Amino acid sequence: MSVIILEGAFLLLLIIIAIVIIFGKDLLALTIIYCAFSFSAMMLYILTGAADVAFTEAVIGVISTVYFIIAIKSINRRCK
Amino acid sequence: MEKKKIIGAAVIILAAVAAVIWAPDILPAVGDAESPVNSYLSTYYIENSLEDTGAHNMVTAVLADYRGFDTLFETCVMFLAGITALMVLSSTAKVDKSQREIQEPYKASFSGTVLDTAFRVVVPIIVIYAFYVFAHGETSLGGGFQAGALLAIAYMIDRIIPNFNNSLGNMTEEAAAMTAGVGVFIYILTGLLPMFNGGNFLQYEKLPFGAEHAAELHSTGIIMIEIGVVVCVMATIINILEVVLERTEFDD
Amino acid sequence: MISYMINHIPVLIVIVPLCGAVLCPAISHFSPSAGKRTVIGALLAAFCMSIIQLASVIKAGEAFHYWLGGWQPPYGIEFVIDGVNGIIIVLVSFIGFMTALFSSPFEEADKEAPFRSAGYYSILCFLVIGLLGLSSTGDAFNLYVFMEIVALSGYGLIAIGEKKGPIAAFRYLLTGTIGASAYLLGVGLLYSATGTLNMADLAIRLREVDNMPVIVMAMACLIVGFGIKMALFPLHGWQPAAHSYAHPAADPMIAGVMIKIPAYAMFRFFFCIFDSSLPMMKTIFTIIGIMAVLGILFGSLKALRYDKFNKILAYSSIGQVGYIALGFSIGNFYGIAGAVLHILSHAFMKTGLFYTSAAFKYRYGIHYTDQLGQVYRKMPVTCGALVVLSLSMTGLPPFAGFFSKWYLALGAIQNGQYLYVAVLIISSLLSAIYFFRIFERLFMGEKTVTEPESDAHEGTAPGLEVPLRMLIPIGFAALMVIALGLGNSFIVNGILKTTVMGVL
Amino acid sequence: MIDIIETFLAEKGIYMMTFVLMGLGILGMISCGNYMKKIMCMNIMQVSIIFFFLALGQKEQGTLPVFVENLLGADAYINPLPHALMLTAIVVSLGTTGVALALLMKIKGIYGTIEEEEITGEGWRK
Amino acid sequence: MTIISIRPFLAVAVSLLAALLILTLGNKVKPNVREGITLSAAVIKAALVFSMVPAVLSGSEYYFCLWEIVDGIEFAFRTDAAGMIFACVASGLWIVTSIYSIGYMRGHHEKNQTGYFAAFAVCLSSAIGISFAANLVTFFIFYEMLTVATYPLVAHYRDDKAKASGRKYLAYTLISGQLFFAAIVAVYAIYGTCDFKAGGFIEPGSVSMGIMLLLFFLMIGGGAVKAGVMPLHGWLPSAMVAPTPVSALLHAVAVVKAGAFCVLRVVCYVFGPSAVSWCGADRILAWFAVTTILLSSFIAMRKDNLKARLAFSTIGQLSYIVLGISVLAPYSIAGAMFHIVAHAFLKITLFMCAGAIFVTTHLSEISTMGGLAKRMPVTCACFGLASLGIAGLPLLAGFVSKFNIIRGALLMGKPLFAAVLVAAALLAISYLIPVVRIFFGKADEAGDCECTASGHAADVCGGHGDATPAMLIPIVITAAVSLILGIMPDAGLHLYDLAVMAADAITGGGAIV
Repeated sequence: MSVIILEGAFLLLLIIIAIVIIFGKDLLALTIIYCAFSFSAMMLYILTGAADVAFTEAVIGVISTVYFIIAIKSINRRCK
Repeated sequence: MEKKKIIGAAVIILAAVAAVIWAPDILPAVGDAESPVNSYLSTYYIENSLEDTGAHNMVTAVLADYRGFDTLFETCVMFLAGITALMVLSSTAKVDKSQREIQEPYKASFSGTVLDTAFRVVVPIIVIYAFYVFAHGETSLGGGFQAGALLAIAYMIDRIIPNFNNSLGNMTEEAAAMTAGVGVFIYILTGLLPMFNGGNFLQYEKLPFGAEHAAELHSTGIIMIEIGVVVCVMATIINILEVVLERTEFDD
Repeated sequence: MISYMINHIPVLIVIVPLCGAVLCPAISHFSPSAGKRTVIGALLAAFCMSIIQLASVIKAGEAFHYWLGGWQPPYGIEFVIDGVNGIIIVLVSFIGFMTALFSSPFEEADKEAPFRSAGYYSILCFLVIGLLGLSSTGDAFNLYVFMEIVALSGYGLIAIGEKKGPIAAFRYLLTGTIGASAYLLGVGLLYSATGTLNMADLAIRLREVDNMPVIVMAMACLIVGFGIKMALFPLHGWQPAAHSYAHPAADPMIAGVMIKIPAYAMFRFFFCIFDSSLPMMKTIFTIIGIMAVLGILFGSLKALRYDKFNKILAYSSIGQVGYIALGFSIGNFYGIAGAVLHILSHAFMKTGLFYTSAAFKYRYGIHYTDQLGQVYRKMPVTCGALVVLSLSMTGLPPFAGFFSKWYLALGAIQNGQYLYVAVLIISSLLSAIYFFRIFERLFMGEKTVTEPESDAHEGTAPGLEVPLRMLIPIGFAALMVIALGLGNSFIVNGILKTTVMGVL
Repeated sequence: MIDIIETFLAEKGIYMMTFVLMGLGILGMISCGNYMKKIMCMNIMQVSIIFFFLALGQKEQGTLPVFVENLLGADAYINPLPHALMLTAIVVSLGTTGVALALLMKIKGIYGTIEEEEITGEGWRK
Repeated sequence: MTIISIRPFLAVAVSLLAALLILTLGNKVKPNVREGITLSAAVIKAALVFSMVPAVLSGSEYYFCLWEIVDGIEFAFRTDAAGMIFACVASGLWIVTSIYSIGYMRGHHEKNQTGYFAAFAVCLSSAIGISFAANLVTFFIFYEMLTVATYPLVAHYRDDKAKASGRKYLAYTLISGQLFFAAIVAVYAIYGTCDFKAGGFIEPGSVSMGIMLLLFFLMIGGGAVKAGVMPLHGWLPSAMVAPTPVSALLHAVAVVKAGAFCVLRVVCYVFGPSAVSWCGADRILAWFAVTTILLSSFIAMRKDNLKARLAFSTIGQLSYIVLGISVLAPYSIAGAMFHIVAHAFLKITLFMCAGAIFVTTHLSEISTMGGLAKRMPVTCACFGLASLGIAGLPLLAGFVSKFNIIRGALLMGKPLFAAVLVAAALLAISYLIPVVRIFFGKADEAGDCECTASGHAADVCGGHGDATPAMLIPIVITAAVSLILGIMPDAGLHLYDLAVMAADAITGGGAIV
């Protein structure tokens, strides 16, 4: 299983997560899914050989997920 | 609003589809070494980034030395994001938790012994790892941003989990903004020093400290700007965290 | 020491205000108004240095290259200063300094929130730095970073504006990010075709690239990126709200200069990098031309409908940016000279008009034109400047607006594009309508202005209508419009000719 | 069979998916009613462009761009330039997200909601 | 040969300086300081202009170039014969009008006079700028300055009627100004120069007939609006709402004359007689002028308001000039130029009389002015004299110019235009002489001034006497000058010689027969 096919798989995963985020309803669930998105993006970067970028993406994914969760505290979870 | 959305969506999908069908045969195949991207500048960077900058990690060499000016303004973007967040929310009132803690000893529902012990174990590791990442910026993976972010995560854990009498020191949002400013100023100083010694802005081999060959000066230069970047990134993330945290109602 | 520093000026112009901006929060912690003074001082220093730089560029006759970090261009980043961006840097630093001076009454350093004015000044200074960097850098990716700084400080300044500021800032943030990402994609495509990021190197290597589709796609992305940043017609969604609800003192800078420098960057890309012999350049220029024409007509027509002062100015900006894009789409020497001259003259015109609007807001809290009745008796200087600037906006002769229109029309006729001349005429007539409507309400309306009972603005000296720190910028804006008008041939022949001819 | 998929992915597949991801990001930003979801979709778009740059910089047998003694030659290592650029782009995207969230909280404070219809519905354009 | 001297620029700059002074000092200073500035500026300007006449008469020209205003074109002034005529008329009459407006403003307790005098000064500086402009760009700069400076004067009373007429004035002048701008750019793009050359710098065959016509009528549009040629004259009657000195300025000195002068410049100095006749534009222009003359005279007859009647008579008289130019004969061009002078003096007298009557007796409708001569003998006498001059009676300035235009028309073999001119003279008599007859007729009961009823202070409106001296003197001066010019057209500043000199320069010396 060469690297390219794994990359394709992860890209497909990213697209699916994006679609879920667009049509999702519950914000808190979407934030968790967004964290998954950031994680799989990090995996993708590792596959393309960009270790530095993957490291940064992981850290910054965590931080932005925490920001989102704090923001949700003051915003009701449900959304149209 | 409905009509606008559908039109917008249609336009974007069409553009994506057109790009998808049309694009591939004009872009270089993924991974081939002869494409202009991999053949022109990258060969120079790969071959003489070690002698020029003395950094094993080529990405840090490009990031901190060849395109150091980019990274300076990237840290400015972080500092600016912190200041903007601060200014935007400075007019909304903070949620004062002071009187609640006085009446009854506050016992956060979610902070059981598991979280406390986890907090006591994890945070020191993160801090040590952050300093390792910072120190090893040149030789192996890592660098200023990652180290700063890790320290910020450590602060974040310490700020959120224990029941609000956080132990790792308490930084107000203004203090965070100022330290971020000082961090960027360190970066600018390392850029200005060579100018007094005959070099251009950010030309590390003209740094005024004595050293026999240039690569050593370059690595000292890289280390100094890494310090600036760490301070700025950490302070900015803490700043945004404080700004947002102070103004949310944690009522559980 | 000084003569040694001369050849470092291109980078010092950006770095000195950067130190000021970065240290402003820290300094203001010790004494509240110290941060403000450092920023104003830094911008003044940048302005003086930019004049020295422009003088030496004209004397030297050819472009300056400043290698950052001492690295040779394609590997490191370099600053390229030639005639065109020399004068634009002078413009940006001059208006930046004046806006900083202008906003000091708005941001009195009150004791209980010392941080508020320090934060404002830091963001304003970052906006000026971003624009200075945007116009002097010679590297494509570095331009993206400066664009991001301009955008972020723009979001900040708009968000601390009036009640609807945050909403306008949020919408601008979304569209601005799409714009920046489109630009990044464009640079990515060019990078994939050539492998370099330095603009001069890009131009050379693009000559040999034979696969056209990637260049066309890159151009499309660049047009979308610059179009959003310039608020060119179809991509201007964010602009009216952003300009009318922004912070009153920072609005002149945002509306006057922030949407002009991406136009210069577009010139830099479409004339200095892509060579004009490419087959599809014709179609690209016609596309930009169509966007410009629609933008001019849309902007002028929409401005007729509103009577909120800032909204009229915002929509007329869409039209005027259309003039600049029209100049570039004409493509010959007079078209480009007209476009660059319009960048300069419209920057002063729009900045001056927003100064007067902020002065009205500062003294009487006026937002709508029909509250302007008989204000000129109490604020003669501001209204005098308003008259001069509005006449220049409608393109009436002794002022700068007319001469840039002259060059645009001349370029259009030499190219045989008579539609453009017709559009220029129609739009100046439309702008005459809404500006003379403002004159009618100002000079002939009945007195609607009530003197503020307690003179809340103690900063105003007894004799003056508005604090002196606000009157100076207003006066300068009006004077510069006249000076630019009468002195435009010096700019066109002396400065622009060598650079633009070299490019065509 | 596998290598057919591989070559398809290499030339067309990866870029196709990147552009689809970008299209989805922009679509999400436009069509999602909730401002929070717009910010998430903005991040998705930025991630897709970052990946586009990194995909450009890939090499078949290249190792990580960290210098190793015995490995010499340019095509042994992956191209470091896009990585440096994308570090900047990621940090910029964090900055933008931070500011967007601060704005979000301010809008919530003023309008009490972050749904676009409720906000723009009351004719804020005037 | 050309004399390089700064005098032409000084003449323009003097009143700009005065305008600035008036605006800055404004109402912080007593009124007569303000009037003092205006008067001194007027006198200095007139002195400067008149000092240049002898040199121009001897064939040399003053040339002064400030700097390069646009890439390739200079901001330059050249005092040729035609420009000198218009400049003398404008600066001479400015002195008269400013004395008159001081009296009028005092008598009528006008408010915001600072704006009035400042705008007045800017108007005059742009009028002189128009006359001395050496190329189309400088000409257009001052032309648009005139438009903008006249707007506050037209909308002086700031009530709804004034706003409406101001809007109408702007609509006409700005639109035609922009079309004029487009034509100038086109001419510069095609011919590479836009300096005025006696006889025109456009050769007949250089551009196709259609484009030449288009360019010609775009340029003429700019001039025709201000000169009130029929389809574009709408703004002139509605500008009557302004105070009378402004109408005097508008209809006699600056604005309409600038329009006529612009037609002269375009026809004779840009296109030149040969090019104009080649593309047949002169016949079209002539027919426009003829319709304007006849129609405006008929309308003037039915107008009861004195100022409205004078306005329509101005529209008619100006089309004399346009007709004279479009005949393209040396005599008719000289006659047209001299008619600029004649009509200026005659019409300004009529307007000043109308203003004096209005201030003294608050009457504006002709039917109510029965037997006015008994009360205001001097004003009515001057009014009679001037109206005879307008009708073209010999021994008055009007006759000299009309005679030349008719002689030119006959020489060029266009008898029809000569007939039109004669008919127009009769029509002029038919709408002006009845007014004089009413003045000297019997006084019906409404003749006395109700101002005593409305409690005016007796001294202000002179009780039953004539108008105040500040208004009477200018009226008598202009009436006298028009009489002198009628008898000896070359009196004083040899304006007639200037006209003939200019006409010869345009038509290349030999009379086109």
